[in-house]
Amino acid sequence: MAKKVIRINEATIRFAGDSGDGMQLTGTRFTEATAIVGNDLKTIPNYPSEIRAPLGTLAGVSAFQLMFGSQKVFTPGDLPDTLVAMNPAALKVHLRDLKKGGTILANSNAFTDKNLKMAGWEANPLEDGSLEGYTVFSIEMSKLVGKALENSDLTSKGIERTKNMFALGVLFWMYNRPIEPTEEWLRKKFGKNPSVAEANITAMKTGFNYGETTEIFTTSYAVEKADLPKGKYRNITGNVAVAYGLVAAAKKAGKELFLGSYPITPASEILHTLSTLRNHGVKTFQAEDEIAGIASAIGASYAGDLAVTTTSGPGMALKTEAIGLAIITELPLVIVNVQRGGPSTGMPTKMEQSDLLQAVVGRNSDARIPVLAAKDPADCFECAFEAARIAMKYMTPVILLSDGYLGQGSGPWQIPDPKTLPEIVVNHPSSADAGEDGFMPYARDENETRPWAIPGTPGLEHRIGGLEKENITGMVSQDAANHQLMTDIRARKVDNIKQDIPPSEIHGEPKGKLLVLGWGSTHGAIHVAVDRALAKGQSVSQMHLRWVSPFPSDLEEICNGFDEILIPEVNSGQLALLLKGELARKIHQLNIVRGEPFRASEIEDKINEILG
Amino acid sequence: MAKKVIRINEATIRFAGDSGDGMQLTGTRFTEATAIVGNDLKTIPNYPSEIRAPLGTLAGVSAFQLMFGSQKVFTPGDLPDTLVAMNPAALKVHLRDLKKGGTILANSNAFTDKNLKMAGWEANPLEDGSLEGYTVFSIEMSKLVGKALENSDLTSKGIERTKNMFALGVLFWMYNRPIEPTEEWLRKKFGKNPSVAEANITAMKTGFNYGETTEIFTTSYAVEKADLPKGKYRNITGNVAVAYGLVAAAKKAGKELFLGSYPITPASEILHTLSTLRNHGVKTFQAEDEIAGIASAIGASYAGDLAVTTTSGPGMALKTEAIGLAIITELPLVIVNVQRGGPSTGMPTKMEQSDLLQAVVGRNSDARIPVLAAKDPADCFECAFEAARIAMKYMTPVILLSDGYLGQGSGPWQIPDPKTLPEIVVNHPSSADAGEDGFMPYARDENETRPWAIPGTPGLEHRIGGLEKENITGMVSQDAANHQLMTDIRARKVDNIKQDIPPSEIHGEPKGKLLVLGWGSTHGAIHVAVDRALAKGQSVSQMHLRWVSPFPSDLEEICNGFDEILIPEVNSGQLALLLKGELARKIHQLNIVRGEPFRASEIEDKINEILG
Amino acid sequence: MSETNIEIQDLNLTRKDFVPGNEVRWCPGCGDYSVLANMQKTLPVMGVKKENYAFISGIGCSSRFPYYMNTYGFHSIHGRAPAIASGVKLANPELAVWIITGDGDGFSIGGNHMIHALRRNIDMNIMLFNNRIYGLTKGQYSPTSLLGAKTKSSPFGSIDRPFNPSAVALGANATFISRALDVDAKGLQESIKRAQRHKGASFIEVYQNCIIFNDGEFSDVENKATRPDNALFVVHGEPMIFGKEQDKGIIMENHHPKVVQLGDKYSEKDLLVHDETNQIITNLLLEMTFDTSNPTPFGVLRAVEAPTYDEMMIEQIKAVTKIKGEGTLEDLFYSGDVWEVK
Amino acid sequence: MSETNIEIQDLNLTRKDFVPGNEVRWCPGCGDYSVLANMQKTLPVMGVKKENYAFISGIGCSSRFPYYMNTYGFHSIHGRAPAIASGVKLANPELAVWIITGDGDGFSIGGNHMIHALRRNIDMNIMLFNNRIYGLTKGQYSPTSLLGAKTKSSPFGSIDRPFNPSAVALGANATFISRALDVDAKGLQESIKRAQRHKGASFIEVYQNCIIFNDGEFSDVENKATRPDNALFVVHGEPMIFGKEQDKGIIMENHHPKVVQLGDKYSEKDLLVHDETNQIITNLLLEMTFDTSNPTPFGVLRAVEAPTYDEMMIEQIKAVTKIKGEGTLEDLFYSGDVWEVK
Ligand SMILES: Cc1ncc(C[n+]2csc(CCOP(=O)(O)OP(=O)(O)O)c2C)c(N)n1
Ligand SMILES: Cc1ncc(C[n+]2csc(CCOP(=O)(O)OP(=O)(O)O)c2C)c(N)n1
Ligand code: SF4
Ligand code: SF4
Ligand SMILES: [Mg+2]
Ligand SMILES: [Mg+2]
Repeated sequence: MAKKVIRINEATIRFAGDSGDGMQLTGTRFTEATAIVGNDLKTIPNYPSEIRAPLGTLAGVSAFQLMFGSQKVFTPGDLPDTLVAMNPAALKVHLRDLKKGGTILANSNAFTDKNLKMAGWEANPLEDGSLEGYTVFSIEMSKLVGKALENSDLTSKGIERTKNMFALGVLFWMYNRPIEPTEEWLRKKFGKNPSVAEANITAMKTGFNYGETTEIFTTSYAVEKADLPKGKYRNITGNVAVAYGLVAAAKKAGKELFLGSYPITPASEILHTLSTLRNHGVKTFQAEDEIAGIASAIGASYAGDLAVTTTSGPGMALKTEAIGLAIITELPLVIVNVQRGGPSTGMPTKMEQSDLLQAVVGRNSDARIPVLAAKDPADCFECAFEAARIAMKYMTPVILLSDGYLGQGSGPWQIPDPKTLPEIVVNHPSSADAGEDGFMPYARDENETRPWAIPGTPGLEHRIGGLEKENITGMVSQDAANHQLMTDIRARKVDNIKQDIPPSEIHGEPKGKLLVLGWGSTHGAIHVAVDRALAKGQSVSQMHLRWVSPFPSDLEEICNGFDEILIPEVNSGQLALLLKGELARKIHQLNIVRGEPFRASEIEDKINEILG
Repeated sequence: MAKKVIRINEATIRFAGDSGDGMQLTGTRFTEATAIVGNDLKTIPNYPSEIRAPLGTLAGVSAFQLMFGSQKVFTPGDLPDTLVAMNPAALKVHLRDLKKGGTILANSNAFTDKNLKMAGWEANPLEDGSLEGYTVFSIEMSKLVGKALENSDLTSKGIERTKNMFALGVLFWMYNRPIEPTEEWLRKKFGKNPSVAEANITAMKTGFNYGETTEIFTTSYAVEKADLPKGKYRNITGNVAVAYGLVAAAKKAGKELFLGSYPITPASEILHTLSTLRNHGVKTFQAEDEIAGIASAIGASYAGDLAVTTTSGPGMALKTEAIGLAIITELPLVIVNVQRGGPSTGMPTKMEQSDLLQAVVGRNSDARIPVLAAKDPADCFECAFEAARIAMKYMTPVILLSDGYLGQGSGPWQIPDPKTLPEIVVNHPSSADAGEDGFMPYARDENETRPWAIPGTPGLEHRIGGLEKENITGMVSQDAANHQLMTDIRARKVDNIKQDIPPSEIHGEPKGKLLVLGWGSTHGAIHVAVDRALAKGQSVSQMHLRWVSPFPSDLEEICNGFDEILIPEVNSGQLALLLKGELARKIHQLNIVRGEPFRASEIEDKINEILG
Repeated sequence: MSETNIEIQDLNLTRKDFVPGNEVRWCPGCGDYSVLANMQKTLPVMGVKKENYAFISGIGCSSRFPYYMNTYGFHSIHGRAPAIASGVKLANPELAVWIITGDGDGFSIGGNHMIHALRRNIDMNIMLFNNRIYGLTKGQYSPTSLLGAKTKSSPFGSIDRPFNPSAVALGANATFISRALDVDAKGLQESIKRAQRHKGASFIEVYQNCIIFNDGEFSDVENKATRPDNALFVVHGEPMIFGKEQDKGIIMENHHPKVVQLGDKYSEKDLLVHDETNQIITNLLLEMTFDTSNPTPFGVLRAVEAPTYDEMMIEQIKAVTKIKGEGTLEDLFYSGDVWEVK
Repeated sequence: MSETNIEIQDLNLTRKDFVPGNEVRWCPGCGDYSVLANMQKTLPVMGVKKENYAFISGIGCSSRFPYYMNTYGFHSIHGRAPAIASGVKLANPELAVWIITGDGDGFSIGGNHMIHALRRNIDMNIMLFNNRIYGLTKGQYSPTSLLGAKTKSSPFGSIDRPFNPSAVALGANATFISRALDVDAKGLQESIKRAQRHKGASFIEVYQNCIIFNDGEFSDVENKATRPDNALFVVHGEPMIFGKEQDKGIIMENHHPKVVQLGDKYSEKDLLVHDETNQIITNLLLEMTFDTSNPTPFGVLRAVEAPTYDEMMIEQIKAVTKIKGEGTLEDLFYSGDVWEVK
């Protein structure tokens, strides 16, 4: 029987199962295969708690979602078209998100009485009609892999564990993805354990063939490759992209990279990634806490490395005092905050954009600092590179805001040519630069930047510190006029960065009725919503800030070109507060604080509300 | 010869000398005598560094200023009328502030070649005419006390040390203050050392008689007592007032007071004061750092004490993370920040108002907290009391902002009648309050406040913590809708406090051209400036915020009544940022960051500039 | 100092009273389960009312412990439990305060609060779950991970020399130090009882297996077969004997511990006798911890008496009140120079 | 381990090279002056170039030290100097890094960084000015103040049991611990030299008199007349003898230190011989610190060799690079699954 192939533009798939079911891995493999096909895509993992909860419980459900398409894809999708549910708990937790009429692939073997009860189902939803309105494929996955692997030397537990590969195989068939890359990958991963590799491959193929052969499936879907710019691509998470951006900046500046960090969800992968790069001369220092993380980085910066510290909300809070030290000593430093839900420990594995005000103004005294935010996983690379460049150019700490959604989510990254990445020119004074009266550690260049003199350089011996310093000489000073001067210089240094910010890009017309202004990871959802509005003929444009401190110099003018401004944020209105202050005008806000990103439709609705 | 007595309305005096010269003590004694006479007054100490610098150096100069008058006195005065200079360094440092035509009292014996050189005088200013335009009294104080105490059993060094009392005696004469209270005080202070007491008294009397007798003084000044409200008064510094306010609140709430703190300038005196109050049941816990300071206070609050933590900027920064914990656990806690100059260690002994944004929005996540600020030393008492009351009423941490100027400066405090201080009613649930399903730690009353169940109460066993909690039950919850709900409730709880804020008082007309809006310790300088403007017939009014988060509900309406708004702040515009956001209108700003308070004249000038 | 067999049953509490309704959420097979069970078993017989227990923890897998105890509990922020608990105890000295922490929580970010709580000798019990890994954040090395440990953040092996937590406790002048093993119910219960009865800050180090990220870290002593030869269980006043056949012992030679075979050359009376109150003995035991030529010591390594901070606070309040009288607001307000405006 | 007499003069540095132009601003009579002078005297002969010294401090009177050394210096924030210095050393392993701290800076707020720096054995030198008081903030008790100390924040006497800083260092597994006295130039210089030469983290505790807020705290050993009877200066390999007449010594009795009179009953060979490498000996010396029946030990209390963190970092970089080759951006970028859009 020849099966129907329907061409679609995009699809959103969610894999859900028990924490032990390997859903993150399954999702990642599907993602790689999809990337290789040439679709654009975005992914997002979703796991509820850091500890592995008991098997089969709602708390133990782990999920992975991706959206892929033949056009540019800006988000991992709002509601999935297809849900893979490896057990009753997974179905319970995720069913509410499934699109109306969506497809469910369930491992019916897992729908035992015990599991059903644990998940809070009164009866078996696969059987009692409660899934009416969905297309349900109830498949005995455990049994099928058991049969297919009858003769393998794996234990029955080992065999059972391959069922995720079965599901993956079905999905590969359903969405016409190649299985070879995963085959290869499995062989590599289980190099030492070929029978495990082969078992998994068999399971996957069994799933694929199951789709191809059995009659329950009548249709598969094709998604043409996207019209992405020419070049080499790989899939990348925001956290890995940050790590790469920093390494790239270090190399382009001829510096060694030093990371002082303390593990914290969802930022730890930056530390993990960088700790594998010893052969790139990367020094990772897992400090005793976040304070020591940033303090060691400040020390490394003083001693001449490109220094970085990475963290999330509670850790950022702990770094507050030391950030002040970096500001007053005017040392280059990149501070990465992969934001998560709060306050306090809050929702560690959930995303939020709510550390903006903390970044911009959240410390004692007038202590301005440049702050930029990445808009998608690949953009994390560019932002990290830019943060490092600005830090060294202006001798200042810089805060880079990412979030759990960007950090752990992924998307294709067009691999830049290392040679065409901009060089970062760093000038260190030499012994010859000590004048007659000695070296002046707070002398100023045209950007009011002070020199970066490296300990070990003869003749430039000098002292810095957290007490207010006299301009130029760097002597301790408690003089009133000098304090005003230094406060003003520190503020101006941040404003000077405006000269490095390119003109803002507007998606849509440069003037009109409504400007949707965002920052950070809302970019995708806003983009989709604005696209839909434009398609409906509404006068809506999108502007997305990379720099939130300082604001780009064209911001005010652009805003003046619109009757209304809407700021959607995954917080209670933090950019809005800053912007109302800056523009002294009313601004519409759309705020959610649910530990998850916007759905494009929510922004669309708000646009409609404003435009009436 | 009968000397002239001139009646004046107010006078500003500055005592300056070496750190070893006892200027703080001299100033304090003059203040007490002045208070007893019934003048209103304000004082401010000024010492440049925490370590005792070498004798006779500029860095070693210590000063104390007070203004007193027959009308209400709002600041310690801008420029002094009279400067006491105990050595050349003191003259060097403080001469530039002396009013034109002001009076100098100098200890000429200290103007030796060595001291002059150390202070950077080319020649002796007392002799070379460089003090022309001032009234200079060059007195051989050391010699005169030496003579007067020829027969005492003090060492010559001991005798020399009484010269500050001589100076004080002269000032007492000059400003017609009684010497008896100081006589009594000295006898008490040196109870174990009567010869020291008597020597100091002799020195003081010698000074007084010197003024009375010698011909160099022709005029003394009388300042009538001020028309203060009836009642008992004492002089009080802001730091002591905070301590007293907290003790009062604890007693009125029937609670023990727990302070978890770590010493830091200029907040340490609150710890010092409270640590003397063991017989008031006050428990002071000097923690290992600021984090442990607040953490121990959070623990004490959980266990049922009225808990407090006190600090200044860098310490406040360190408390950031734990403040988030207090917010999410909804525990009562008073956090006092006696602000100082920054960033970082900055200018530890200087004042600034620059921690406002940190207090209001400076932490990870959407974590609102009530913030209030004291306007003068005596107001610190009321604000501390109010902070504690609100904390317990709404089950929330509260930040009280003071600053180095308030904390260490002083003014008369009308002693309240303990009986008429409002009772603070605290309800703790009892065993009977556990419902059928057990105790609900996040149940809500009409203010959305949760119950304060004290460990040790049978039947109310429950767990709290930094992870997001389900409303009502308090179970750990990572649910999206619950997180939104809890975020909203936490924000509303802060807004609910508006109902406790009385209608704002306006100094001047309730509508007009210009509203000068301030907060914190700028109150006095703004008041004087507005008074002067009103005297000139300008349409200017003053509104001063006690609560900066939430803003009082009448704020917007009041602002709407004025054409222009001016916000003077000793920072780079922090209230202005919040207010522009709130009001979405343009605001005039006047900002200084010099580590010192405004001069009223600076605000006056700005008013003139705006009103044209 | 050793009445651990006297159990106080009169409060009629049972294990059940300490088990709350909610589900326990550690990984199946985690060593934490056993510790929890033994805590729930032991507390009912300590003569302390249920409502007087307060469990304070930081952040980490182990720090979720309070959620699983049906007592008062506070799951606070990372590393700060000892400081929070200090406030709890001082505000309400009636409470039996337990601090639950991990090697990361208690010795990485929280190391300072830990040593200060021990130094001050506030009457609290600190239980450290040492699994030599950061469990909750998915497997980075901790300050107790051994050199060379390959973890998520040390893919080429850790270069961080580890702490010996009990040695840090001794350096901080702790008055009670004990070490137990997650799989050893008897030892755990003994430690819990002794700690709860000790007046002052008690420190219990529990070797705990993290089955997910550091499985087998303590296999030499966890494994029933190899345990007798690798673990030394010390008892106050008794010679240091161990071995499957109870045929080995510890002597001090050149101021170092040394394992000897009992028999011809050495007899029981040559062996070191454990003395909980002797700092040198405790130090010697601690020196054996990382030294594979010696067994790992377990049991109460140190127990000495010293005044507690909380008692001294109460005494000082009493003493000052006795001299000055109970302070009233009038006293306070009028303590300076007062004048009257009429 | 004891070549402290070999001075390397060939860099032609003198004390003057280390004295900057600005004024020293401690209180007249403060013990800090002497330590500064001895540092300035000793560094020129250590064979380290002036530009390779970096002094990192926290906040406190003592922490102003870097301003008075004409070297690279960083007066940072309260308590964080060890962490900052760790970054300095790792970024630039050529540097001779000195950390200057006080009992408040290093053992109150900074206690955690202190013990972690010692544990990691990063090759740095830590000098603790122990004056048992917070000097800079005008006289509150510190974690080393004795019980009963009356200070601004303990007007009725401190109830905080003190740390013995050197004991904390031992608990943290420090490889070098030494104690010196501000007024003892010889001992200071010896400690400075030994620390500078020690590979790994060196800890020097200096007893320092704060003339303003805690004058006379160490008078028993500061006073030249009483010092010989109250101080024990230990030397590796030598018996522990002290006393004005060199007539007293230390033995170990029942695993406790004990003072004995040399003469009839005891002779020199009965005395304990100091062994820098023996943990029990170090522990015994530390036990004597607060015990007034024993003299206070000074000198190098412990010195053992262990791999340093900084060296291991360099070695790991080398080793991984050897296996994987020097990483290029191409390697890095193309390390995942790559596809091409043509
Ligand atoms: C301020 C802060 N930093 C970092 C974290 C992330 N974090 C949570 S638990 C943990 C380590 C836990 O290790 P351990 O204490 O050994 O507990 P275990 O999970 O092994 O029981 C870390 C780094 C956090 N929650 N807060
Ligand atoms: C974060 C922070 N907390 C508190 C302070 C205030 N402070 C400065 S130095 C100091 C204690 C200094 O004591 P110590 O380290 O013993 O130095 P000493 O002055 O005695 O040499 C304190 C509490 C500060 N500067 N920063
Ligand atoms: S991660 Fe390890 S320590 Fe944490 S619950 Fe699982 S097994 Fe236990
Ligand atoms: S206060 Fe004490 S420690 Fe500080 S400089 Fe003065 S004498 Fe030295
Ligand atoms: Mg652990
Ligand atoms: Mg000190």
